[in-house]
Amino acid sequence: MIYFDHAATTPVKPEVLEAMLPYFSEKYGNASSVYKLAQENKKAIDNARRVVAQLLGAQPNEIFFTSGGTESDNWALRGIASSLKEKGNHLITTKIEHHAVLHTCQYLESQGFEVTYLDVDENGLVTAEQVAKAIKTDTILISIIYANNEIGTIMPIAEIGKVAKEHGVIFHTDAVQAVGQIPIDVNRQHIDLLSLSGHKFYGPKGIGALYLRRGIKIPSLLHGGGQERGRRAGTENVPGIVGLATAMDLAYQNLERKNTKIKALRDQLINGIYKRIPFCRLNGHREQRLPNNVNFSFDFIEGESLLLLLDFEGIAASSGSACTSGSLDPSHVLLALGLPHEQAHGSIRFTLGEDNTREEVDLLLEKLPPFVQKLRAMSPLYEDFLRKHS
Amino acid sequence: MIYFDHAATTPVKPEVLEAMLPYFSEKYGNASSVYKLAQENKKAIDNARRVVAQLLGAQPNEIFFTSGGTESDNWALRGIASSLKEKGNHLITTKIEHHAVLHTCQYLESQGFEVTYLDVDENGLVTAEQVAKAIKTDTILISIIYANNEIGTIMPIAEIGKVAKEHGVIFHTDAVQAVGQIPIDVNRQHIDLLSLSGHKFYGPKGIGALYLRRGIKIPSLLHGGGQERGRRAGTENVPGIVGLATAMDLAYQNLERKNTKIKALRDQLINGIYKRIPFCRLNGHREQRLPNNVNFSFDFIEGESLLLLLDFEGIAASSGSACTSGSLDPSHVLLALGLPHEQAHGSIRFTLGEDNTREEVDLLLEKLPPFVQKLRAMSPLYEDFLRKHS
Amino acid sequence: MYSEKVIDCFMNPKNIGEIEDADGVGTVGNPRCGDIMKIYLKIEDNIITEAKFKTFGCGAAIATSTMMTQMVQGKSITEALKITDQAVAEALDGLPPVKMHCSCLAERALQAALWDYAQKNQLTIEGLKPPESTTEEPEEKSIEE
Amino acid sequence: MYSEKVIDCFMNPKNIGEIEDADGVGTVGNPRCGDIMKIYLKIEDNIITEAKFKTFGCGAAIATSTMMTQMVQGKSITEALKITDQAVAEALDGLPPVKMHCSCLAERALQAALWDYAQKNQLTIEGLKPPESTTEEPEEKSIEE
Ligand SMILES: Cc1ncc(COP(=O)(O)O)c(C=O)c1O
Ligand SMILES: Cc1ncc(COP(=O)(O)O)c(C=O)c1O
Repeated sequence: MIYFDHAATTPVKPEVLEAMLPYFSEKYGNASSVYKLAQENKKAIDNARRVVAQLLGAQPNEIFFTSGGTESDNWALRGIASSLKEKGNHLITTKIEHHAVLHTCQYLESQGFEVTYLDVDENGLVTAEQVAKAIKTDTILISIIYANNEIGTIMPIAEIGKVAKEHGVIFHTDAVQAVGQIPIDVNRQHIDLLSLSGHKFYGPKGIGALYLRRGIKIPSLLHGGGQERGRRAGTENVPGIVGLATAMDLAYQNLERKNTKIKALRDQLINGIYKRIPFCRLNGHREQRLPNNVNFSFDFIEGESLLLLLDFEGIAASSGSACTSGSLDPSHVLLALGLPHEQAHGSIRFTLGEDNTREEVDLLLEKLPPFVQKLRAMSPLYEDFLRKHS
Repeated sequence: MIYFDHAATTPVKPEVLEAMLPYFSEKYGNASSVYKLAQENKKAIDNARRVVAQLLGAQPNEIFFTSGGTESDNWALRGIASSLKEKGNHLITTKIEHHAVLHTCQYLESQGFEVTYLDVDENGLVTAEQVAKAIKTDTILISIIYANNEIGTIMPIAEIGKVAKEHGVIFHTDAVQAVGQIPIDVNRQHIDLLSLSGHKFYGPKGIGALYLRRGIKIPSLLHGGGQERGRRAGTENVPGIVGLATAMDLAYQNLERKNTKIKALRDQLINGIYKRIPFCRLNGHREQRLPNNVNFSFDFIEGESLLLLLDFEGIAASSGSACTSGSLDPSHVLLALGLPHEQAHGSIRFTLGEDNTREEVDLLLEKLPPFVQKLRAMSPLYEDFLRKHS
Repeated sequence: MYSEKVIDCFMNPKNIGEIEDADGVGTVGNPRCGDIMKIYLKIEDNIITEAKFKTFGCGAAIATSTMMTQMVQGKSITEALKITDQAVAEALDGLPPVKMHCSCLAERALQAALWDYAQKNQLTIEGLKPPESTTEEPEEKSIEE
Repeated sequence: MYSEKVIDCFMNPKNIGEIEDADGVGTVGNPRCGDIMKIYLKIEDNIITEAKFKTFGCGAAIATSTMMTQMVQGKSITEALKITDQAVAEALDGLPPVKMHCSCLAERALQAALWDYAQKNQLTIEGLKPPESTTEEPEEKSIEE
């Protein structure tokens, strides 16, 4: 199989699995207990926290482990909303957030909060000026996705962070797609809260973290035992925590070298598609984009049917965000770029990984044109188009 | 090491780990995607859901996977509170719930709900009559722990369920300690919601489930992607889900045989302690008790110091609930039984597992008396006692 | 997620194309919900002698188009009208819940083509209602089962 | 969670016991918070010649009792009063944050014993305040760091 869906999830690296293994059946103690078996696990967690913190330029006591990016996003937004509701009830975000942020914002709206959803330009960018303009006296939180999961566009996070800081507004970023691919420094970028998820960078599923700047207080989302210094209850998922930290550490090793390779493949794919297939469009910013992301709209055809054809050749890709495949809605991200519905439905995302090769990209470039042609041949939209232009 | 802390957590069984392993690095696809790799994972999840459902006497579409017992408890209570707040604002629970329920109740109180915390008798039991008496016209939820994590007392769940049903009140039970040790049937016991956690029955940490009776609607606790049929967002933790189901399946195989063996060890330990150590008391109900739970208060000494002495002999146990070790508060469960503070502080929990042996219990029974004696010799409370009675 | 029958009908679709001198043509769906289905019919003596389609849509939409056009061929108009979305879905060994709307689409496309035929020939076909606007709003997204 | 020094002082506690004819005895803590510390002192010519303890409490409480009684032995009252809870904790190579109250307990137990000595001998010791009620309420539980 050729896997081009690394933004949906990644395989756990052998080194990561190896680091996790002892914590299932040998060092299994409950990290909150007194005895040695448990204390070893506590040390493993402390160590993992240090690694994660260091890679973000944060302090260990600013890192809280969660069950994934979704929980981190929910906790960050609801936590700030709840703790600052006396101060104001206005939040700022964008139209191209992941559903974990978007649906949480909608939930907060149902609870009486007001949310500004910033427009993005045709490449998916918001500017720091847009953010600045949207800030009101009762704005309590700015939440901007670091790098978009569908189109790979990277937001000007440091500039937005600066604006947030100047206005004294707390700044959260959903960095689930960015962590492990882009160097991040929460202080230099003025980030107050940051969400990340292990399985996006060759770590395990079901584990994530929230960075929470020292001094910012948010109530727990999960109440219970005193784990994570009383902030996030639940018996610690030690193998998950160890796996996340090991994977994150590996991800940032030789990052530049790996990214140079992945970017070359990405550009090979982008240029190859443009060369071979008419009536298509790269979605997302051409330069300000994740090293591994390629997202194309192919006119006149629908994305899922193209996915299926590729799947039968053993090529895995995605149409928009994995979670929304199988729903009827076209991607809210592509619509926000200004794409008409049929183009939004006709988009495919290829996200590369460290193990993808030139040959795999070559194969994809060979398969793709006839598949697109096959689907266009049965499309009434293509028929209309040809009729009009003949 | 001799491990007598199975109520805190259990090692992952080799068969369970083996079942999980393929889902880390081989079948790693995001279960929400279209292609084959992902669809295999979807099947694995469906299958796991069927197993869990069947073991509870439920339907697969009544099972939702979560990140653990804590999340299940939080979701159940806040979900029902939120969806029925128009109907009423009164909840009924007990004084000996796990903190995941207790602190969620306190949170709900801060949101304007009223909570009745039922007293328990000296063995930790509430009766169905007590529950019936506490029901008011605006009662929307009864949440009663199935089996207590500290003292092992098993509540009359079927009778309470019947009362709840007769009064048309929804009934949740925190069955985190019961699942895998006691046969459960949600229909025969009239349970509407039930929380369970994988790592308590030789499954992995960081995975749990909520049983939610068909027809009962609760809002999501975690908003985001459409996973778990739109009820619980977040990329599915496939290895965790597979591990939980495999472990639960194994736990219920030969349950009676395993319980006969564990009960024999339990009774050997209880009788042995009574025989060898004066001034002590078994906490929890003598018969209505988990097969693996032994909880003793030793007068005049403090629990943690006894734990440490045992730890140095390689024996792992717990004083009260693992999460609260290291805090200053004596166990709220033991206080609710009517124990004075010093006895609550002086209690130790031994929870047996499938692999514990007679020899291990013998060893514990040999080590325990001199340790208790050593600590009593340095206790001012024992000094006072001896002075008074000499 | 798809049955083998669906996959087969998608991978090897039948009856793709236009009929130049079709007796009835019907188009339903719209780009918004990601499915557009256009059905062409040849009708002789009340019998559907040929059916072809063009479809913009997901795998299920293409599979149901194939199945529907196969099912109606050789049937009388009255028989063809009895082919429900359920029947199409069953003939495909079932569709995933989120894809059931695709079989409705096929049923409606057929009815639209027959309506077109009736209009052109000034016939009244019993039980046939005029098609709803071809640019109807999509049904509400339903992830909850 | 505990340093090796703490573990050593706990596993091999020194100075356990009572002093029958103690010159000063102080008890602090209460069962509610799970720690009771009782310190006995022999004092000759302003010098603490002997210190013993009885403690009901966790590992840290027993270790700090050992450490405190060792530290004061041979010291003058003035010197002994300079031994802060911080000093005891440092001598133990640190205590976990949730256990820092144990070292406070040791400091307070010493002061209570010295106060008792002062009362019995109608002395005023500079800087020594009467002990707070021996059954004071526990500090608030602090899981948050
Ligand atoms: C940008 C972004 N945010 C949040 C999430 C949610 O993370 P998880 O599914 O691990 O909860 C994802 C991935 O699914 C994502 O891509
Ligand atoms: C009775 C009870 N409920 C809830 C929990 C919480 O489960 P978890 O720690 O897996 O979230 C536990 C165990 O910690 C428990 O014993």
